[in-house]
Parts: sequence; structure tokens; C-alpha cells
Amino acid sequence: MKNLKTVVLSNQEISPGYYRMRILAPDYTRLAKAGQFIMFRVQRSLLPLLRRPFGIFRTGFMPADCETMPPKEFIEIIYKVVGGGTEIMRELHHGDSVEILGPLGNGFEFGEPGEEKVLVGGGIGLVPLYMLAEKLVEESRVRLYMGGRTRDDIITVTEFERLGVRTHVSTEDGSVGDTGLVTVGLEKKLQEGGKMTVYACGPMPMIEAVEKICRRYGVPLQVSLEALMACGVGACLGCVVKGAGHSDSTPSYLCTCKVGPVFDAKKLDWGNSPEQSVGNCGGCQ
Amino acid sequence: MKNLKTVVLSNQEISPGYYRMRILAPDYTRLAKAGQFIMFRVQRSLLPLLRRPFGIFRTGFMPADCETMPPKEFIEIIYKVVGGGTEIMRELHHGDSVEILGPLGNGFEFGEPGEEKVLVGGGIGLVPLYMLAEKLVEESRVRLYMGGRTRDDIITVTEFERLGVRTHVSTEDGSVGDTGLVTVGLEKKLQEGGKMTVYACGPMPMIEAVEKICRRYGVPLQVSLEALMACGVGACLGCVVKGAGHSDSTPSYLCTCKVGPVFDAKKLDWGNSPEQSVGNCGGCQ
Amino acid sequence: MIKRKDKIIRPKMEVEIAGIKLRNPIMPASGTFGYGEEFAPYLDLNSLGAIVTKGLSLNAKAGNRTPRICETVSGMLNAIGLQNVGVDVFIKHKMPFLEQFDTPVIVNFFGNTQDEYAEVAARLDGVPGVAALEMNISCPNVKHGGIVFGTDPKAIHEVVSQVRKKTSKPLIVKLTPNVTDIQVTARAAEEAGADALSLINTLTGMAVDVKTRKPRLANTIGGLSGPAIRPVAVRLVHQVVQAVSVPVIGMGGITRAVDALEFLIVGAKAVQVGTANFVDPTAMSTILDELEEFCLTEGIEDINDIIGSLVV
Amino acid sequence: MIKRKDKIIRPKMEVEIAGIKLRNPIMPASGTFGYGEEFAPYLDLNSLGAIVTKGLSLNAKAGNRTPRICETVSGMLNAIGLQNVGVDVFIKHKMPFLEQFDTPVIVNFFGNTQDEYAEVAARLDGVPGVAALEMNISCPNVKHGGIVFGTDPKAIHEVVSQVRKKTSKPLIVKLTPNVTDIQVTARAAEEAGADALSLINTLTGMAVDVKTRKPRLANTIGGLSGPAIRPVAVRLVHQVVQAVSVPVIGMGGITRAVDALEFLIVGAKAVQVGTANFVDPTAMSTILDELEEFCLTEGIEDINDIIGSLVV
Ligand SMILES: Cc1cc2nc3c(=O)[nH]c(=O)nc-3n(C[C@H](O)[C@H](O)[C@H](O)COP(=O)(O)OP(=O)(O)OC[C@H]3O[C@@H](n4cnc5c(N)ncnc54)[C@H](O)[C@@H]3O)c2cc1C
Ligand SMILES: Cc1cc2nc3c(=O)[nH]c(=O)nc-3n(C[C@H](O)[C@H](O)[C@H](O)COP(=O)(O)OP(=O)(O)OC[C@H]3O[C@@H](n4cnc5c(N)ncnc54)[C@H](O)[C@@H]3O)c2cc1C
Ligand SMILES: Cc1cc2nc3c(=O)[nH]c(=O)nc-3n(C[C@H](O)[C@H](O)[C@H](O)COP(=O)(O)O)c2cc1C
Ligand SMILES: Cc1cc2nc3c(=O)[nH]c(=O)nc-3n(C[C@H](O)[C@H](O)[C@H](O)COP(=O)(O)O)c2cc1C
Ligand code: FES
Ligand code: FES
Repeated sequence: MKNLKTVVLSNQEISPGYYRMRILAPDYTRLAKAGQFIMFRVQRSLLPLLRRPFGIFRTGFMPADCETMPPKEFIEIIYKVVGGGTEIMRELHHGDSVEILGPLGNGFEFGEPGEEKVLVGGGIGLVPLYMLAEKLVEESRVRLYMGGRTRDDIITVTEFERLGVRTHVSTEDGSVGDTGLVTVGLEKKLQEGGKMTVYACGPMPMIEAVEKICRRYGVPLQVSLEALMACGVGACLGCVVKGAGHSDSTPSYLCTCKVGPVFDAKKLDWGNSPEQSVGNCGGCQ
Repeated sequence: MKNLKTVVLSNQEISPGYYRMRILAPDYTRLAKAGQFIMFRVQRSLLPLLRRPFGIFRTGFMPADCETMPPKEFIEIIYKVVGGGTEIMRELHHGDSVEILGPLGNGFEFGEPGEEKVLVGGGIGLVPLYMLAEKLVEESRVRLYMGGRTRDDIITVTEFERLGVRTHVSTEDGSVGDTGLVTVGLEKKLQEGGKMTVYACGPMPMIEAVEKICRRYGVPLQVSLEALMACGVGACLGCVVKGAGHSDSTPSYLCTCKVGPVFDAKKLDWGNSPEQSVGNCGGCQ
Repeated sequence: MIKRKDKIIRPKMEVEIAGIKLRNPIMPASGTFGYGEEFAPYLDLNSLGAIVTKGLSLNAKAGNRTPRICETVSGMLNAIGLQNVGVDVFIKHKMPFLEQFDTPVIVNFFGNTQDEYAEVAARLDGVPGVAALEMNISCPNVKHGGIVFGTDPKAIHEVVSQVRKKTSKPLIVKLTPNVTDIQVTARAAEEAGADALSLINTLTGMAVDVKTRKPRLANTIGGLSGPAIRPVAVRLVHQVVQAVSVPVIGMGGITRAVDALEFLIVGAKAVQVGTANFVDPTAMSTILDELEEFCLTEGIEDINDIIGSLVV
Repeated sequence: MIKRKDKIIRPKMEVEIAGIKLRNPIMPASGTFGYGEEFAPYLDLNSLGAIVTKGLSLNAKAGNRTPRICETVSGMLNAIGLQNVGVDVFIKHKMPFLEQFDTPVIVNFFGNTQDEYAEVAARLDGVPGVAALEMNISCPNVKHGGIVFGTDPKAIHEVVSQVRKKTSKPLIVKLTPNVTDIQVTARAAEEAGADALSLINTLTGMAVDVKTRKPRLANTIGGLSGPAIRPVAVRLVHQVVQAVSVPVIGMGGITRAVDALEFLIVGAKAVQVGTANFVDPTAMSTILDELEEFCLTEGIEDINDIIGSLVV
């Protein structure tokens, strides 16, 4: 956890409205765990004022510009342009200065080795699942159910395939893969039975649907949530979600930035519809 | 007078801290008069909020990118980096979008043809004098007294010489030209006598000294002033200076943006030290 | 819903305030639009909901010493000191220009004393082409025994009542935000006979030049305006709408249609655009375009359907 | 003047407030620095003038529903609802961490009733390591018969007097900016026994999502903080300094040393940094470096020479 003044290495549109940014990030290959995020300072301006949170898509090394130097460590984030901050981010170029705070939050638990692992991603919600998949394929069979509104929202799926992940794509408009919601395939899979763990990230309605299905089939579920964040370090208390057993008389609020963003579904309150406006993860825009 | 959404053609450092920006500006060769200015919108952001005023250095035509097209009309501004707005401006590149409002204000009167014309510029205050010189050389002998703190503040003097203007340079540190203030040379010139008009733009202390000298020798003087401006069109009343005969009981305030920025020195109140903080024109920083 | 496939139906933009029909809810804020003529080269004055002129006093006023303005983070401070040509010069030399247009003219005014307020209102009463008066009781530069007129409900009631007697024109009272409870001052103005309320005037603020250690304004203290203050303005308009039954005109930091919509949604019947006119003299025309575009995309046929539509 | 050619003499940064010696005038604002531990990875807590902790109540408090925050133009709105662990848990589980450091700990607290205020103060009174109490009478979320505690001079006098009886620690009273005349509320707190005053707490504000037409905060209304509000804060600190003789701690929108200097120049003895900690958890260390740099360049040997040095 540190504030890193660093530079952009590359920043490219990978699908309409989706960008992948590579950022020079010493120590991140060692420090960053699957499911963690960074707080990204768009520019040294007071507008936008607050940093923006982004999941770490992956970390890696690239050759240095000169052979005698050690390779450069980087992280990649993938972001969707949804508002003022991301509009500015899309204009960043190789060499531009940025600041990142991280890696932040708690990542995924990897479950029991050997059992099947089922990932469910909705649109940009796919981002934190890649590093998870990298880790899980070492000891388990991994399957990915990936959904989006249109083909534009289906990103980086081939990269999961290259890891050896079995992928199932569906879109609401049928422009690629099955037509319909991502949960259809998931439910079929769970009907088949067997020991497994499910991991989900995406728009809140998708996550709620996934939670219902997993609960029905008694399958453990980890979810990665979004929340409006000011600080990312547990200080502002802006990013809370309701914990299990929350009620008006015995309220329980958990910081998404500290306790999360990954939660064991059992630790959360699914009774009421989620209060927190959860940004624009995935196709929910 | 219009608000023009346009692009930067070039933006180069011409001396440490001084930049020359060329901006695509249809109609400006026809519309812009010597001494007028533009309000420059740094970027489509709310920070900085207000536009920044800059004198028009010159207007011109350049060849279009393709031969069958008419030549492109442009203006040039020269600015000194002094704060937040100009810091952002220095980063602008060819093709970047900007907005300019103008041409604004009243320009110089050209005086009687034939009589000698004496220009006095301090640092960045030289800017509005170039278009004036272009005009004056048509009918008069023109002399320029140009001063600055160091050699870095002496800009575009060779361009005046190319017009046929006789130039006298002085710097406070003697790094180029005479050592001392620009007013020394001016006073000598005025001692020689003869019919002439003086035009001055620069830091307020320089303008006040010039005014004193001209008054002493009875020589007509036009000054171009700076003032903090919000609107540039006479609406905010933020940019006023004291008019001749101003007193607490019969106050007279003139808008620098509308009545000025060029004033006949006789129309201004030189009694008290000038109230308006006049920005950072020239070496006064 | 508007059928976008069929011919596009332009949303209705007309609103009514205190009996005045406005072709749309967008108008300039007093003191940021001069006497109208300054903006004529940039804007079709016939496209606006109304024109609101710089605050007038009985006699011409020279205003404060300089510096009078200073930029702040996403805002600006001003202490112009209400420089103006005086009510008579306005009527004689500025009104003829404004009468050329088919747009209601709202004349902003103030006084240093109750009698002065009443006298200015009286002089404007008979003037044809003046659609309404906007009474500035909130300028932080106008002191009355050391206290701003518009912060004391009793003073408000007295001065508004007195003005009310002098004019048959619709009377808009413009409130200051620098009070503990705006619902109290709003009700005082309403009870004294205001036909409408407008808010907010500027927040009192100050900035210091840390090198010279002098205040950035000659007047030390000034009024803060611009985007920075919008959340405060929206909150105050929301509170006033709930406290009174006369129509409310909202303002404070509007630069785009989405900003204007915040005020309309909390219940303002119209909005004024201030500092944004300095940033871009064509700002209001962009706002109007965006507002129509918003209505089309959201399927809103009449802007009145947005007003007060806050979901809580 | 400091001879820069000779060895560089580091400017003196120590200030004193109500008998507490601070190594420099920079400290966090309550509610933006957690209980200190959240920032330990980013900042040397021993470099700060003081540590100010999140507001405590008698019992743990869950806070408001979400969304609780929302960004505005160069600022943010919050309606956290004073979520905190409660005074006893704080003393048992949070103080031990803070006592490791050689930095005065200022504990911010509040109550829903006068008795609760007094009780929290009483429980903190005996706690070693607590250098001072900061009493939040200004949170817009704490209502008392519908009105904010800190807007009524009588209520201020009563509650501060009651707390004063319960503690021998230095008592700082934190004022709300949402009042007509801050000099009145400041004097009420001083007369009731405050050893120092701090200000400003957040300005009340609101924002609306124009698509859903819902307020952006679940609580509808919240507190505006950040650079946008600085001119209002500087003005209020200026006014309070002139009205009282106890020391004043200034805050509101500080992100850089030049911002802090505005407050010191108008007379604040120290400043708090709030929202800027969210933007950059290392903000205060940058501010400290810049402040020293400023003193060196301007030839200031002792920061106390800057305090109250406004030239008017
Ligand atoms: C832990 C976490 C991980 C995330 N990972 C990714 C990711 O990998 N890729 C990606 O594209 N997006 C991700 N997001 C969402 C991303 O932070 C927002 O899309 C981004 O902040 C929007 O910024 P903006 O300025 O463009 O939009 P704004 O103009 O600020 O707002 C547009 C929309 O974005 C939402 N939003 C704004 N600020 C935040 C915030 N601080 N947190 C959450 N939502 C916000 C608002 O609700 C609004 O609806 C993540 C969010 C969280 C909390
Ligand atoms: C009619 C006119 C013509 C000008 N022509 C030129 C020119 O040709 N070249 C040039 O370099 N400068 C010129 N100036 C000054 C130029 O406008 C300021 O240097 C510029 O606005 C500073 O912007 P900033 O954001 O970099 O500085 P800021 O950070 O805003 O302020 C730095 C300093 O600049 C001054 N300043 C800020 N805004 C203004 C403003 N709107 N008007 C005047 N001073 C201001 C402030 O007093 C401050 O001391 C002119 C000013 C006027 C009024
Ligand atoms: C330079 C300036 C001058 C102003 N003059 C007046 C005035 O004469 N009368 C008045 O009622 N309000 C005056 N105002 C206040 C505005 O009308 C408006 O209430 C305020 O600026 C908030 O709106 P904004 O944020 O859109 O600017 C003035 C504001 C500015 C910035
Ligand atoms: C998220 C948040 C929580 C806050 N919580 C408290 C609090 O518990 N007690 C308190 O007295 N002030 C609280 N404040 C107010 C700040 O301490 C400070 O007065 C205000 O934010 C202005 O300073 P700034 O502009 O530097 O943020 C809080 C502010 C924010 C933004
Ligand atoms: S984002 Fe501030 S506590 Fe989580
Ligand atoms: S700059 Fe607004 S009146 Fe001159």
C-alpha cells in the first residue's frame, strides 16, 4: 500500500468505449492480489477532485528500453468511459504522469484445490477475475460465464481462454454467444451438481441474480462489489454496504474498500435491494 | 466580436518562460485592430474557470494543407507563463481545441502621419505594439524602446527591426543592450524635441514613469493597460481603472475591456498610485 | 413518450412566473449580463426566457475600489460594489435598446435605505417594457447598520411591504444564502407581498494573496459565485420551494443544462445563469439547446413536467 | 532575514493552542483521517502537529443509508451520518495505537442530547494521551428539535457550559458555517468556556441525479467540503478571529501550503486538512514540505510571524 507517482506506458481502446491502460508499477507483481484495486488520480487538478477506483486486471513485466536495465513491472487496468474522470483518462498517452494508490482492499479466497471454479463476469466486471483465473487454473478446472449487453461489452475473453479457462459468452442482444442473461448458463451448470465455488463481478442486478442461484444450490459464492469511494483506505466511510444481519435497529455497515471489495456472499445482507449506487460496472449503464 | 471554437496551429517557447501560440482564426485579419485582445478559454473545464485575456500580437495567412484550399487565417499571441492558466496553455499542441472571444476592446489611434512614433515596451508588454508598428511604419518613422529585467525578457525585437523600426534595448541586469530602465532612453529622445506620439505597454511602474516623462515634455501618450478581467465584454465591471478627474466624491471608473485596453493618457487618473492589480505584464513578476 | 421515429415534436418550454409568460425557463442573473446590449453580439436576446439587468439604485453608483474580482477554485469572488448608471439613466438610455426585443425585461434594483428601495420601485413602476422587478435585498455589499438587509426577517418584511405599495408590477425578491434558516427569510418576503422569490445571491467569501498578505479584493470580502457553490444553491432552493407557495427562480453555478435541471427538479420554475456568461457569452444558448435535447431523449413533452419532480 | 548563503536555518514551526504545544500547525480534520491508523502506511504520524480522530458518540453509531458521498465541482458532499465505534471502544481499542506516537491526539465528539455530550466528555476526561477535546456542535446531521445545535447561540452556550464542567482537558468547539452571523455563535462558545474554536464544518448542500431525479445522497442533504468552499471558510475564520480572543483553528478546502497560509494570515493559529486526505493520503506531508519551503523563500524564521499578519 503506497501512493505511487508514475507514468502511463500505454492506453488503448480495446472495444468501443473500453480502454486498457498499462501503468509502470514497481513492486505490484509481488504485492497485488487477485481482486484488489487501485485509486487512480486522473490528473494533478482539483477537478475531478477524487480519485477513481479501478480493479487490477493483471500485473506483469516488460523489457526495459535498454538491455542492461532490469525489466519493467507494470499493472493493467481496463476501464469503461462513463463520465468526467474516464473521459479524461482516455486522453492519456505513453509517458503522462499519473498517481496510483494501492494495491487496496481484500482479494479473493482461492477455495479448495481441485474443485471446479466458476467465474461469472458482467461487462467491465470481468476485470478482477483475470488475476483470479491465473491463480485458479494452477490447481482447478476453471469455467467463465461472461455476459454483456452487446458484443462490444465482451472483452478479453480470449485471454481467459489462453489460460485454459472454458468460456461461455452470452449477450442480451445475441450479437455474440448465447442470447440472454449470463445467469442462464450458470444455473444450468449448477443444476449439474458437483463441488464448486462461484466468483462473480458485474452489475448489481447480475450479482443479485447470481447470489439467488448460488443460495438455491448451496454453492459458496464470492462477489466483488463496487461502491462510491472517496478515500479507498477506510477513512471516509462513504463506501459501505450492508453486512449480514443488518437491520435498522442493529445496523451493520462494511467498508467496500477495506473489508471488500471481495466479500463472501454469506457475510452480506441480501434481504433488501442494495442501497449503494454501485457506479457503472458492466452493462448496467 | 464572436466566440470562435478553433484549434491551435503551433505553440512554441521563444524565450525561457515565453511562448508564442498560433491559432486558426478566420476573419481576424480583417477584424482585428492594433491594440485589441482576445479572451482565451484554456480548456473546456471549470478549472480554471475564467478566460484569460491576451493581446493580439499579429494576424496573418499561412498556406492551407492542400493546394486547392484558400490560405488559412491565423492570429498569434505571445504569453508569459505566470500561473495556473498559462501553465496549462504551455502544454497545448497543434490541433488542440481552444475557444477565443474577440477581437475585443479599443485599439490604438494612429496619430498624425509623418510625425515620429515612439513605442515603449516592457517585457510581455511588447505584444500589442507589433501590429501598431506594422501600421505606423507605413507613414511614419518608428522607434522602439524595449526593456526587460534580463535578456530573456527581450522578445521579438528583430521582428520589429524587420519592419524598419529603429530599436533600443535595455535590461535591468545589462545582459543585453543598455543597463537600466527603458525610460532612460525615452527621456533622452524626448529631450531632443520634435513632434511625436508615444505608445506604451508594460508593467504599471514603467507606464507611470513613461506618463510622467511624457507629461513633462508635453508629448501625447497612449497606454495599453492590463486589468483583472472576468468577461472581457463590459458586463462584470471587474476591470475598471480610474478615469481623469476621479475622486471619492465624483468617482469615475472606466472598463479596461471596453473603453480600453488602450487609453489616451489624458483620460486617466494618474494622481494616486493605480489601484488595479495589473496582472503580470512584463518583467514586473 | 415522444415518437422519435415520427416527426420530432419539440418539447414545450414555456413557463409562467407571477403572471409573466416566459418562452423558456432560462434567463441571465443580474450583474452578469450588463444591460443586455453587451451580449447582443453573441446571443439572440429573443431566444431567452427573460432578460435581467444589472442592479439599479436611485442615483448612479461608482462601485468599489479595485481589485474587484478574483478567481477561486471553480468559482470567483466579486466586490463590484453595485456600480450602475442609476434608475433614470437606465430608463432613458438602456430601456429603448431592450424594448426592441420580444423578451420580458426583469429589472433588478436595490437601495441603501427603505425609502430608496421604494423610490426606485416607484420610478420603474410606470415604465412600459419592464415586465417585473427583482429586488436585491441580499447583496453583501449593501449594509444597513452593519448588517445585510436580507438576513433579518423583520427588515425584509418592512422593506418588501414598502416596495409592494409602490409597484403594480410583479415583484421578485432575491434572497441571500448567508442566513441560518432561509425558510424564515423566504416566508418573510412572501408574506410581505413578493410574487416570486429568486435565489441564491452570492455566498460571502474572501481570498488572500499569501505573498503580499493582502486580501485579493480591495473590499476584503466579496461574493462567491460559480460552479463551486451549486450544491449550496440547490439545497437552498429545495428548502425555499418547500416553505413558500409563490414561484421560485433558482440560480447558483449553472453552466450546463444538467445544472439547470437540478434546480428545476427540486422545484424552481425558472433559472438564472450568472458567472457562466463571463466564461462563455454564448452559454445560455448552449444550455437551451442541451435542455431541448435532454427533453427529447428523456421523452419529456413539457418542461413543466420536470419542475418539482424530485423523487425522495 | 534568513541568510541562505550560510547554513540554512529551518524555520520554527511550533505553535501553541490552549496550552498544547504542536510541532507545526498542520493536523487532519475530524472524519477525514479515521482513527489515524488508516493513514499510518502513507504518512509519518510523528510529523503532524496533532492527530484529530473521527467524531465519537456515547454508543457506536451505524450512520446513514447509502449513497453517502457524491463528488461535486471541486468538492464533495457527504452524509456519512457520523458512523463511529463509540467512545468506549475508541478508548479501549483505538487509543493504544495512537499513544505510540509522540503527537497530541485531539478527540472529536458529539452527542444527540446535552447530557450525551457531557457524558462523552466525562468519559474522555481521564484518558491519558488525549491532549484535547474537539466538540462538534455543527454537524448538519445532528438535529435537535429540527434545528442544528450549533446555529443557536443559547443552545451553544448551554451545551458548551455543561461539557466544560465535565472536562479539565482543553476544549475546542467546532463551529458550523451555516449561520447568519458567526461572530455571535463564536462568542457564545467562548463565553461558555471554550479554550479554542475550530471552523469550518461543512456547508449544507445537495445534488440531484437528473436522470433518476433522486438526490445523490440517500439523506437528500449533506455537507459540502473541499477546495470549492475555501473562500467561504477563509472569510468566516477572518470574522471569528476578530470576534474572540481564544485561538482559532481554521479549515475548509486546504490542499496546499498556500491554502493553509490564507488561514494563518487571517489569524488561525493552526489549520486542519480534510477532504484533501482522501484525494491524496500523503497530502499533509506535502503541505508541511511546502510550508517550510515558503518560509525559507520568504525569509520567515517563525511561523508565528505569519499568523494574523493580514495587511488591510
Ligand atoms: C473497487 C472498484 C473497482 C472498480 N473497477 C473498475 C474497473 O476495473 N473498470 C471500470 O471501468 N470501472 C471500475 N469501477 C468503477 C469506476 O470506478 C467508475 O466507473 C469510475 O469511477 C467512473 O468515473 P467517471 O469520472 O468517469 O464517472 P463520474 O462522472 O464520476 O460518474 C459516472 C458514474 O460512475 C459512478 N462513479 C463515480 N465515481 C465512482 C467511484 N469513486 N466509485 C464507483 N463508482 C463511481 C457514478 O455513480 C456515476 O454513475 C470500479 C469501482 C470500484 C469501487
Ligand atoms: C488586455 C490584456 C492583454 C494582455 N495581454 C497579454 C499578453 O499578450 N501576453 C501575456 O503574457 N499576458 C497578457 N496579459 C496578462 C494575462 O492575461 C495574464 O498573465 C494571465 O491571465 C495569467 O493567467 P494565469 O492563469 O497563468 O495566472 P493566474 O494564476 O490566474 O495569476 C497569475 C497572475 O496573473 C494575473 N492575472 C490572472 N488573471 C488575469 C486576468 N484575467 N487579467 C489580467 N491579469 C490576470 C494575476 O493578478 C496574478 O498575479 C494581458 C492582460 C490583459 C488584461
Ligand atoms: C460580477 C457579479 C455582479 C453581480 N451583480 C449583481 C447585482 O447587481 N444584483 C444582484 O441581485 N445580483 C448580482 N450578482 C449575483 C448574481 O446575480 C447571482 O445571484 C450569483 O452570481 C450566483 O449565480 P452564478 O453562480 O450563476 O453566478 C452578481 C454576481 C456577479 C458574479
Ligand atoms: C467524509 C467526511 C466526514 C466528516 N466527519 C466529521 C466528523 O465526524 N466530525 C466533525 O467535526 N467534522 C467532520 N467532517 C468535517 C471536516 O472535519 C471538515 O470540517 C470539513 O470537511 C471541511 O474541511 P475540508 O474542506 O478540508 O474537508 C467530515 C467531513 C467529511 C468530508
Ligand atoms: S472509500 Fe473511504 S472508507 Fe471506503
Ligand atoms: S472584464 Fe468584465 S467588464 Fe471588463
